[in-house]
Amino acid sequence: MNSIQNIQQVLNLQIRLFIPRFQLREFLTVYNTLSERCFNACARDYTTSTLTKDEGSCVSQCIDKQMLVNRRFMLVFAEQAPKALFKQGEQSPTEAIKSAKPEQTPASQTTETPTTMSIISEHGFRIDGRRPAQIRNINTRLGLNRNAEGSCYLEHGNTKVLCAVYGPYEGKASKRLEDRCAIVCQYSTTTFSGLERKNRPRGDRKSTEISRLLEKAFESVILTESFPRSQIDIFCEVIQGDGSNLAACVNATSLALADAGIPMKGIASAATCGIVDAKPIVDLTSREETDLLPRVTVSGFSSIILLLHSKFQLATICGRDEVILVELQNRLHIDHLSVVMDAAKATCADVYECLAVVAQQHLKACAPILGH
Amino acid sequence: MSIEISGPPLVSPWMMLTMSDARNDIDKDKIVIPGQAVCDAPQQFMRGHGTYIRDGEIVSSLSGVVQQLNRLLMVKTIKQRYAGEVGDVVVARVVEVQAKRWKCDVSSRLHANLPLGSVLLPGGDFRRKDVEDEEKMSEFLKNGELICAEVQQVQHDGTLMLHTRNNKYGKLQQGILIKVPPHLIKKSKKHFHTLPYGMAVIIGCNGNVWVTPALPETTVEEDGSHVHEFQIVPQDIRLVMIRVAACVRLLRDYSISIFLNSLTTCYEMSQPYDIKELSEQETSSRLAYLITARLLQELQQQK
Amino acid sequence: MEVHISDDEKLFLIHGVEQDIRNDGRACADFRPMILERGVLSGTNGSCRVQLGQTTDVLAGIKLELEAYDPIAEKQPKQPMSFHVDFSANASSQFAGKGGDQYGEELSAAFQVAYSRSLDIIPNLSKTQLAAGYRWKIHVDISVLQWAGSVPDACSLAIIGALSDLEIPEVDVTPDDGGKVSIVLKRPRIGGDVRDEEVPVAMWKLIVTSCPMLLTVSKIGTANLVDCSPEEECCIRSQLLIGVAKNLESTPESDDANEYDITCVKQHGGGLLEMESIDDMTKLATRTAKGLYEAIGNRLNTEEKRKPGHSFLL
Amino acid sequence: MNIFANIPFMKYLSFLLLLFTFFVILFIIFVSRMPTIRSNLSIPLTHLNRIDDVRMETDDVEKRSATAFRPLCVKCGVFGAQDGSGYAEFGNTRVLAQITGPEGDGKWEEAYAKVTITLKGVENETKVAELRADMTSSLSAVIFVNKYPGKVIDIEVTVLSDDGGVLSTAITAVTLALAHSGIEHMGLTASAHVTLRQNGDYITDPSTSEAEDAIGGVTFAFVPNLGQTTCVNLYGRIPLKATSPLLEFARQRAIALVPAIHKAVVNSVKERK
Repeated sequence: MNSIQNIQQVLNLQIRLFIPRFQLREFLTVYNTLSERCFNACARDYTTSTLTKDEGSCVSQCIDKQMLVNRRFMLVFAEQAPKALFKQGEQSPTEAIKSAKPEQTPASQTTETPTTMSIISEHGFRIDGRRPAQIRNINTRLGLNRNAEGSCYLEHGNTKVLCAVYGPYEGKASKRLEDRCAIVCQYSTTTFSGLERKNRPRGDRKSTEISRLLEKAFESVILTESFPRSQIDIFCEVIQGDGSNLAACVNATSLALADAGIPMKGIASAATCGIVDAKPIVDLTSREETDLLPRVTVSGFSSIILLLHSKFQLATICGRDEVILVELQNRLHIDHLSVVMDAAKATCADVYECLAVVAQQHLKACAPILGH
Repeated sequence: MSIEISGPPLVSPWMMLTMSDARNDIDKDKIVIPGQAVCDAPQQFMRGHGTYIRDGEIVSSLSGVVQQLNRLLMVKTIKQRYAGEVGDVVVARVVEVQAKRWKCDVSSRLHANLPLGSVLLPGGDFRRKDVEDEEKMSEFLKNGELICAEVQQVQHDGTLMLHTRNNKYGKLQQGILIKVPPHLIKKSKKHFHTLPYGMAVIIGCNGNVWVTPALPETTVEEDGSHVHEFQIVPQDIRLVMIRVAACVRLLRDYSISIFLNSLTTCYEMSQPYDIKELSEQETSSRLAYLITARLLQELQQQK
Repeated sequence: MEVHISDDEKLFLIHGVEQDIRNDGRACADFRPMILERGVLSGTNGSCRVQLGQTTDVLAGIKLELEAYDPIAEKQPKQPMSFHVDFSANASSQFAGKGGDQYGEELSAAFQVAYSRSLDIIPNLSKTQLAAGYRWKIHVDISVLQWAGSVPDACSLAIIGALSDLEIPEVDVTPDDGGKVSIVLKRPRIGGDVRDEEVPVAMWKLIVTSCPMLLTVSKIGTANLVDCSPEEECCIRSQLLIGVAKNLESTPESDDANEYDITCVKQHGGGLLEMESIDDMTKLATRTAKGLYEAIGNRLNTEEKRKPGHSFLL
Repeated sequence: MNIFANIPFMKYLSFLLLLFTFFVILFIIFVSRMPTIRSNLSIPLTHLNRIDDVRMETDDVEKRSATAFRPLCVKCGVFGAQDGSGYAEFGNTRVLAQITGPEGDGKWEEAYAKVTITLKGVENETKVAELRADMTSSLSAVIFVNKYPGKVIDIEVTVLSDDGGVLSTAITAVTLALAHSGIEHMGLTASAHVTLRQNGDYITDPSTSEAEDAIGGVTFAFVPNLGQTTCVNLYGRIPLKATSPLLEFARQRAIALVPAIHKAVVNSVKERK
């Protein structure tokens, strides 16, 4: 029985070791971004080793500024959330307050209709404290759906997407293709995913269009000739949508396909990119998406499909510049196009790094113990 | 009948095992994901299965382990849907009765075919199959029934041709079927294991594990047809079968490969626990630890 | 949702169930291990995720809506909750497209009936009726992410979890000129220099200890079962969806009989039932509900507060 | 009222008159126990035979005894051409059921028949889903589905007017349609809708106005010759110990309906000859 006891200790040790690591990592990421930003902003005089007087004050100012930005963001969020509870037509409580007793908010930046200017503050930070070229952090878990061959849960900031891959299996005769594998895609969002409650999760024009986009994109990624007459089903469910839903779906699908062990040319990664007064900003949240700025989603692999939509989404394979899906929403000035494409492709490369690490770790984990 | 609802495990038990030392057997191999270059000097190697050429480089198209056979580079997938090989023993379910053949689901890319010609009819001998047999096909094997068969041939598009020309193959009677990802099934010569506790296990290569009571052979009538009496399985054999089934599920949850030795170790180690507890999270994680430790020890001793 | 198994397997399973041993070792009245997590979706007013036996995975999200209604037309006040169950295609490829809609509508209708009298079951639900023809509408949406049998039970636990997580803002409705009404969010008075905007809005919560629960009791052979796995669902003779609610007026030590009310019974899935088995099944449902109420009670109290960035489903 | 007045043999007539009055009195005694059968059909359905009864006007529940149904009219086989059709009317709730099938529709290949219900005349969407679910379950329990492999039996239920108890009226209409269609099934289903009041007394087959102050009710359908239930649809908030007496009372009421249904089926067979 003592073997069970010491295994017990090993187990608890592992757990005790693991939790602080989680918290440590969390704290470190916050600390690093803060110190990196303040150092760039304030450290100027390298002649002496100690901090000069004004550098010291600049650093403390910079930290306060950062804290203020975060608090301001919380405030705006608190103001936005109740507005989201009521239909556009309804008079939401906050508007009631505004109309009931109009009062001046002294030096606060948040005016009623956020102009594009307020997307990036003068210090180059966005509403949620990110730099224009910085992506939100990605958490993923692979292989959680037991019925599906491959499945992936991906959290890109607040956007949470669940994707399942079934197949290749012998599907209905109507969808069967003689020479290659038929890919069936369905993109659906839960009714509580957006800020407003939708009464139909799928089947509306927008989700059918996105399903078709995903189908076309992944037909060029998967080596379909190796499975004639069979069918692969790809189902994406957006559990909570906070911007760049299509990009998150492409990333989740490519991870799920890798988990399912389906032969592919590579892991497709996707990113959205918008443009604000000629400066590209990447990985847009729903708050930045609702404004009028053009957005591009690019998912890169081989053929470029340029569809004119406002959001520019681009997906590339392994970060190289083979583009498999481009979706542009709103009008975009022609010479901005190249700027936005490059920014999006660069971000795709970063996203690819994250996806590659996750896929490799998962494969190592699910290899059978004592398998060979 | 106490019910308790717990919160999510802080770290999924499956992840705990991967961080433990039981997994150091994997690290030395080179794991690749699709789109990753397989080797640095592409000239000296020949391109094998699971790779393709992209601007002069050999790149993997599968997520799996790189294997080198003197100059041939291959990528063997870790996790994939079952692709049959000749000689595999599979447990399949009849999906459709067609003219002169049965279509069976082997959870592979396409349904497998079991031609009427390669089946051992109740008559016992290989007599010519005539028209009358064709009408009685669904009487012999109807939709939804389980069979155990061997892969005779793999066609070009991946469909498997099965045969049951042996009395250990054929229709399966009472028992429990557990679906397991096929990559967890360890390659072994024997697939039929009769365990001493009065029951038998068939480990199909396509990931279907069939646990059945080792009942005395159903009495064979003089005309050779199996008498199909429904014997009620005695309670003690049933409990043993359910414990083995729970062990297979435990091995599947912790992706420990399934073969006779791992099954028997798991069965013995699960004795002190109630069958119901095997599916609960903390008992199963503790058990999984013990099993991997024991199996690794045995591996060291053999080396 | 059909899972095909052969007659011999069904026979083996039915004999086992009649000896009170199921294929996964449970007795007839046992549940598979359950996991419940609340507050998982920041975009909703209340959310909860329930996992039953590591395979059935259900996510409930609640959104509030301020609804104007005509008080004269509705003599009897309508209960504010509306239910919608949706089967995501992730659960199985049979739910793709319109596959899961019919079963989803059936379940939504069953929950609507089970909660039809919730105005007098849940003590402070009537507080959602604001003055002068305004009330809170509670949209309860459930998305089934993984399917492995006994979805109604998992959904009822998810609904109770989500309702307990629901925060409803305190609002007072003051009639304005011209028939319009101004709705003001109440904010607790805190002195000091804190501006009116920064004070968080006062929220109130529902008391969910007596919330109705919809349980599935299935009949296989002569045995009554709870929480059936897909294979068992192939062999059932018939199924009863029974809505059970705790009766708050009853004193705790009073015997089982009048401690529970039945809010809904539906025979589901074809098949015939004798009168006595309907009585046994309702009694089994109340016993299970008693266990579930206790289990979910201490789970909701002991649930630890997690830091906001915590991501679930990991 | 008597239409035999002009028969030539006068004395024979008086004897017949005596017999007839004796029969009417017997009938009235019998009917008081039997549910009151009356029909004032507003829709002109051809050759719909009506069973007249003297006490048909008493409509609201105070005068109507707690165990009496609303005036009902049941007809098996309404349209000649349709495979199977049935009509049931309880008070102002009128439901028409038509069956098409069993016919192969190419898509359905399972080894048993598929029973589909299409509902018309009900707007509330959740009500449609609920009715469809209960009826599909109660019908696929009764029809021998594996006798029609690969076939689809479609039952179209039209609710002409709804004054409470739609589900039990619909089940009666569909049973009659089933009897008329010749599809093999286990037996006629008798169904009743009963509500329970706060003070514990029951109302049989209440209209919506009568069921207002009820704390709950049950639609109970069962197959008399098997003694087993096909549909138990209980709603409202009923204490646990009050459920089984309620179900028992509903069963009695359903049994009381059986003769009326038998009579309708027998009449339809007589007509066809």
